[in-house]
Amino acid sequence: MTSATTTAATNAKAAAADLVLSVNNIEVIYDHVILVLKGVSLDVPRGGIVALLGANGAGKTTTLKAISNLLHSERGEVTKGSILFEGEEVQDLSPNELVRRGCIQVMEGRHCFGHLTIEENLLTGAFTRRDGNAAIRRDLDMVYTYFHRLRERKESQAGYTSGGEQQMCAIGRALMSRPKMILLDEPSMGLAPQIVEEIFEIVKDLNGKENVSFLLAEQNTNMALRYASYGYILENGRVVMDGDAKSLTENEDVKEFYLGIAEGKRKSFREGKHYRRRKRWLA
Amino acid sequence: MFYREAGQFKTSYEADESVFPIRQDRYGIAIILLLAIVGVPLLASEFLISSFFVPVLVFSLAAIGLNLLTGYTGLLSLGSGAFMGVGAYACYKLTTFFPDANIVLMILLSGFAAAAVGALFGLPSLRIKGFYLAVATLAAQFFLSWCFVRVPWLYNYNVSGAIEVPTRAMFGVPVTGPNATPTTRYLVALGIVIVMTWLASNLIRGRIGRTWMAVRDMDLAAELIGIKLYRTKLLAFAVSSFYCGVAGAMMVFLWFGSAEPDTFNINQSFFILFMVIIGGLGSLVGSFFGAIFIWGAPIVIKTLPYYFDIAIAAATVEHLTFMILGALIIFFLIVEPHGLARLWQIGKQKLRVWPFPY
Amino acid sequence: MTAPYAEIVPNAASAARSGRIGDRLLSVENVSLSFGGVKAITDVSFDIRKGEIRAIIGPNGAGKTSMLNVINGFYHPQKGRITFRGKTRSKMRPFEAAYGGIARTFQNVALFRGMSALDNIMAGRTLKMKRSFFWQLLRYGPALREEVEHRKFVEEIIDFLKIQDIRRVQVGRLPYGLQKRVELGRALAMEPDLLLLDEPMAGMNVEEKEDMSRFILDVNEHFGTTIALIEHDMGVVMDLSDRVVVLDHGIKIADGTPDEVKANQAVIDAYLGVAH
Amino acid sequence: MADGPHAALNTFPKLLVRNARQFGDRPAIRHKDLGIWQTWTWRRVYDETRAYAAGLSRLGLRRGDTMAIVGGNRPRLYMSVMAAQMLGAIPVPVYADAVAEELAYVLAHAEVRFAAVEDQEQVDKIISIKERLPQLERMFYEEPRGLRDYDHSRLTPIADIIKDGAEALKDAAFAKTIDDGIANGNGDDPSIILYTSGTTGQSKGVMLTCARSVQAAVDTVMFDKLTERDVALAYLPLAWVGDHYLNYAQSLVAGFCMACPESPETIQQDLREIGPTFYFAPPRTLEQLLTRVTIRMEDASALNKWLYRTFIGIARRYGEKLLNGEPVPLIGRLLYGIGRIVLYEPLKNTLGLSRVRVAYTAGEAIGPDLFAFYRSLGLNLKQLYGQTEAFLYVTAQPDGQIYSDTVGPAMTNVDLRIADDGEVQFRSPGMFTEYFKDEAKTAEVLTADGYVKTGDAGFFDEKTGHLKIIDRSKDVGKLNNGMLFPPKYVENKLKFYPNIREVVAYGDKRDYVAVMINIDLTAVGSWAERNNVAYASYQELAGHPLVYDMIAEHVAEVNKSLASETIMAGAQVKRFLILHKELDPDDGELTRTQKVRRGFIAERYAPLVTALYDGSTEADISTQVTFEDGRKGVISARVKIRDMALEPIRAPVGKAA
Repeated sequence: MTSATTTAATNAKAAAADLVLSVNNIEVIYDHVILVLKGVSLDVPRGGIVALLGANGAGKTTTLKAISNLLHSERGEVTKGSILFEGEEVQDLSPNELVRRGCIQVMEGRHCFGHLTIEENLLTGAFTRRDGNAAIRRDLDMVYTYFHRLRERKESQAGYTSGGEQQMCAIGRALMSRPKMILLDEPSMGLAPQIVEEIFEIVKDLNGKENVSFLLAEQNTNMALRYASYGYILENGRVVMDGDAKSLTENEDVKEFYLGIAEGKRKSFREGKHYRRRKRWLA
Repeated sequence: MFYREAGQFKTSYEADESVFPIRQDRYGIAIILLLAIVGVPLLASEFLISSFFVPVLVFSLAAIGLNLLTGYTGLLSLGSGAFMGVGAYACYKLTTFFPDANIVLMILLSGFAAAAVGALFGLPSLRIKGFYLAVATLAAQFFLSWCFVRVPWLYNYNVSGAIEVPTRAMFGVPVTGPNATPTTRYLVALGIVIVMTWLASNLIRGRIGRTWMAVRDMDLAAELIGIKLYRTKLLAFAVSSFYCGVAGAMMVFLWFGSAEPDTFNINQSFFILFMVIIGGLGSLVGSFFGAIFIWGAPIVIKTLPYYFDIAIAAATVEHLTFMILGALIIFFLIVEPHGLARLWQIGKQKLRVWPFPY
Repeated sequence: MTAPYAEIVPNAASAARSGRIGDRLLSVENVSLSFGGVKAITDVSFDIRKGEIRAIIGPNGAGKTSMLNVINGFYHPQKGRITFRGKTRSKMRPFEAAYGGIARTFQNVALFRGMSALDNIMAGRTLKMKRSFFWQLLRYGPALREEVEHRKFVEEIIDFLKIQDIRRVQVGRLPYGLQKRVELGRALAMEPDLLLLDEPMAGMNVEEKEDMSRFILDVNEHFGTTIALIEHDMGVVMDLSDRVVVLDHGIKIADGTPDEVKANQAVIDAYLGVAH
Repeated sequence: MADGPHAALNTFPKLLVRNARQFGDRPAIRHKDLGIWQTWTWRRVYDETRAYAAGLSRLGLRRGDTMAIVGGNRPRLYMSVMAAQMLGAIPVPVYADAVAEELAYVLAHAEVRFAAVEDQEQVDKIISIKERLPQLERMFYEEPRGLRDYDHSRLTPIADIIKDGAEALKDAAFAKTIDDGIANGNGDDPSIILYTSGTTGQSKGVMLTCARSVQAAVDTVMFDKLTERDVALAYLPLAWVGDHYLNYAQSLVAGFCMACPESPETIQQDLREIGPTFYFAPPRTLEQLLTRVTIRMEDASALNKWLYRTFIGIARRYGEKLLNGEPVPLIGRLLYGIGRIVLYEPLKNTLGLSRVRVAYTAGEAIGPDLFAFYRSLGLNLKQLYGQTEAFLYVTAQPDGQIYSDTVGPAMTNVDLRIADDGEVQFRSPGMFTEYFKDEAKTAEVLTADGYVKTGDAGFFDEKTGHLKIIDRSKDVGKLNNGMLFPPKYVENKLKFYPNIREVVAYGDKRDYVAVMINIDLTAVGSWAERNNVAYASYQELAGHPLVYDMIAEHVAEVNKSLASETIMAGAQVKRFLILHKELDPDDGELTRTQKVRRGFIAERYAPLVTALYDGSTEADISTQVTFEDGRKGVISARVKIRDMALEPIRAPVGKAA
């Protein structure tokens, strides 16, 4: 089978299932010699929330960066496979062009411009747009309706707002580019529980009302599986398990390794062992 | 491909922390040293030695000096030319005061003068960082350049304002001055460079190197693990200036034979900075690569027309050299922003995993 | 014949713990801190006892990190006093805190990015290394011996934190969670009396949090290191800490055992949202 | 039996005493720990084990007691084996990855009073089964991490025992009792009990005696000319006869150094660092190694790929001939010489095999291509045939007489014969004395004239006189039409494909042969990548129609090959399926040494076996899986079945005798 026909087949698959994003068998190598991802494939249906789970170093962030073409800054490159956004190959597009087409990444660690105000930060998100100030104003209002806190703090310098507000600002800024899909890297990191909940609620809201699809990389498996419809688990740069959120939540391995539940109840962090049970990825 | 590392294992931390833990690297460095010590004097022409090998040694040492400050400690300096000058003038004064003293000793001692001046001009680094510090070192550069012209004591009130290197011999062999052969001067310079490179590598691999790099990477955290910033930065300035000073003394005594005040102007500082950046910040071997490249490339470019019998005016060649060199620098920086040292490292890594890609 | 192997079971660890907690190691009295008129901490007092694990919790922006910064000398409070090991001071430099035995990790990881994990942790030994510049220059004899001796110590830490495989990796390349481990390693290399951890579990999944908890408990129990930690995972806070202080908008709203704090209505309103 | 220079040296402790004297400062054990290779010289090993034995004796370990050793390849665990033997006690090593159930059986059956274990994991496992081990008095552990808060009344760190023993040895009278114990060790006493994990039924404790074990090792050390300058990497399970023989016994006899890897995950890297000169790997490991090489080469640049293809081609043509000392044209030598520089040596170097002088493989049949690949690179890889009951070696290939389809002639001092029914039987210096507490089984296996029945069917090759193994004799069956069905033969043929990891073949008393296949995730995953087949999990990949197509091609090739062999033609595969999960020793589907338990699998996957023979095109299966901690889970899947066309039989049909 030639690769042309397979690509055609994948394209057809993407069209048939109405996938907004389809990643096929990508391999990523850093620095020409370090293999980070191997054979990673995943799909995001239009209007879906898909979670990417796994330990540190499993390759979640790399996957997101591969999709949004941000690997070059870290001396990485996609050496194999294809990435289709709305049915078109996008591996060779610049991150800008990708944003213009509607796919934007919110980086881990909430990279806001600290010396700009919240509102200025949000406006920087609209720089790829060509549809005039009125439209941008409208969207700014839309962002504020979802993120009430940001409206209250819109004149504050982002650097002096709390972690939660910065995360909201980062998502809000992404929204300003009118994306069809947002790649969200660790939205819950370092945030207080009730803020995490708030942010996930907003994500769900945006997903429902604005029809934005999400691919989110998350350590907080519990949260992620509560809001996502589908999940992929990465380990050592490979997808080892996937399934709809419900089946993952019920999976014994996921329970133990990612949700911290053993025999039906939460394990105490005091009782951790110095050895790990062998993982049997049997899905 | 040439690496056969199977069976090379370490049973002690001493061995694990040696400079060249891989046997093939040790062979490699031994071959390079042998070539440098025996091969070059035997095979290279006097012209090549005095126009290529000696300058490369001088610049390598200066580049190491700047690299210790900029590459390892993260303090940007535009004063390395001036610090070289301090070394040169100090050495000149020392030979005046102690005409009978060993010249190599004098060259090394002049480094201390440079170190003192360097530490003094490093004082602003306690308060300011980055570009602001670069500007402060620029001030040092201008001030010292001014001194080289305006303080006649420095050049023994010589009418021409230049310094002339006196003849000095070691074991009866003239080392400096007009009677010293290029080979002798080369071997002396080589000896100094080898020893000082070894010392620098010792420093950066130990506690001091780590405190420097800690300050470079995250000064807040460095302070938090008990590193005193002011001491660390001043030490870096002092050591860096020492290296530059010795390089400056070597430049005048083992290469030029005499020097005008403007030898050590701002251009010299930029020249060294180019070497460090092209060679690779934070890499000793990069300092050598940088010096070889920046000094060697123009020579190659200039001689190429002769080889191919192309008649071009000397001035044109000069201009072309500048243009090509500029283009090469930009090209290298685009291909590998981390300098030649990183290219070297990647190449080596490729050879180590050969025939595999990773 | 002796009875079968019945009695080998893990002890209830808490029983052993209560004995370990000793006198007051550090006390913060009426500390207030503001930046250009914006109040970060208002009149907060609490203490940390020797050998305990003390959690500081609260919403984002409550002043928790500022509190740690005050303790180790990054910030100088406008009002209030801090007493550490019986010595009261209002101003000190961070390196003095290091000399005094306080080590610290950061929420956003403050590692030396260009250095390997090994070198980062070795850097944590700086204070313990005595050989002079000239020995360092020669890297021979006493200097080499000292280097090797500390390398041994650092290798124990690497083994303890199970980061053998990333020993030689430049830390800037490591994923966040592993950077946190290396940073803990660097702090441990200082053999501190008081260890301040700012969100040690951020960006980790359950398994990694279990590991990190194990490390923190081991450090606390084996070496008797006193630990103050900021953490958002309530499970971790409830399981690990002996006492919890809760901050909100720079004001202390509760202080007590995990159970007390969990049941405190003010804490539920300001932070937990729902009772966990 | 104990003639020659080693007459007095008839126990391992005596050999250790000799080594401490003769090779005192040479390395005996190395262990990658804390970033470097920590080294124990023979003298240090002797001092520590002697102190350890003294400590154990003070804790009450006596001659004839059994002591379990549970864990990975750690120096202290090897020393535990030695320390027990110094006191005349019998060590019983157990697989570190054994689930609690298996552990309970062995420890109870061997009536161990003491157990030396590696770490918290093993301690927990034993605690979880403590009710079933009334004899167990004490546990010793190597790695203290996590065990601090455990009740230590019956739990002791090995380090403490050694310290206590060293202290006690200062008393000259006590030291003399220990030393006399070593000096008076009886060659006829049991040396060790190795539990075999048979492909059928419960495991049996194979008892080996001291003098016989030593003698067997002496023979092979001489056979391969191993000396104190050799180095081996001890990475195989401690409880397996191979490890005990190749590393423990041979290193004591030859005085060579055994290196213990840092952890099971770093074996490949540790192998490269240590660069062993004596190497053993089961075919499966070699296969995986080659798979990884192939996959990594697929990612290489065009130039490197070309070089690889070209020079591997040259190696295939000349490599083996050169190794065997056969005549090769000058151009061949020249090309091979270049190949050595650009490919073979770098490749062996990255695999850690550059320094290997003697390498063995055994345990299963090895694919001829695989075998040839390594040999063509210049690696002196040889086959041996053996079993626990023989203390490993029955046959081995001498240098210069290597054939991929035979396992060599009888080892020195081994009597080998083929019984009338085709069964291989032997009598060897190292053969076992009995199965521990199982006279019936012992009697079953030993013939009246003192030969051991191997249970394998084999014959001597006419040309070379070397032994050829066909299959487990009782497994060789017949199809309903009377044709021969040797399951392993069929399985091996399929397993030689890198994409196929495991095969279970059925056909005895059936109408045709059908197989269940496990794909190899690494190889098939890489294939999927190249062919742009997206998948997210093992199960998805295993069920992919394109994967089925690919496997079907392999099966068709095997059928073609079977059709050309007279007596095997009937064993062509008519139907196959790809299993949705990997066969796993924790579920009892494989033995700890990774051999398939065909009968057990047939029961477990009964619906699938039924479906293979009732013509259905797919079947539902739901199987219970056991997690390491004993928890059970269930996985279900719908598995598709593929029909294959049979090749016309080209040779006259052979009927089984």
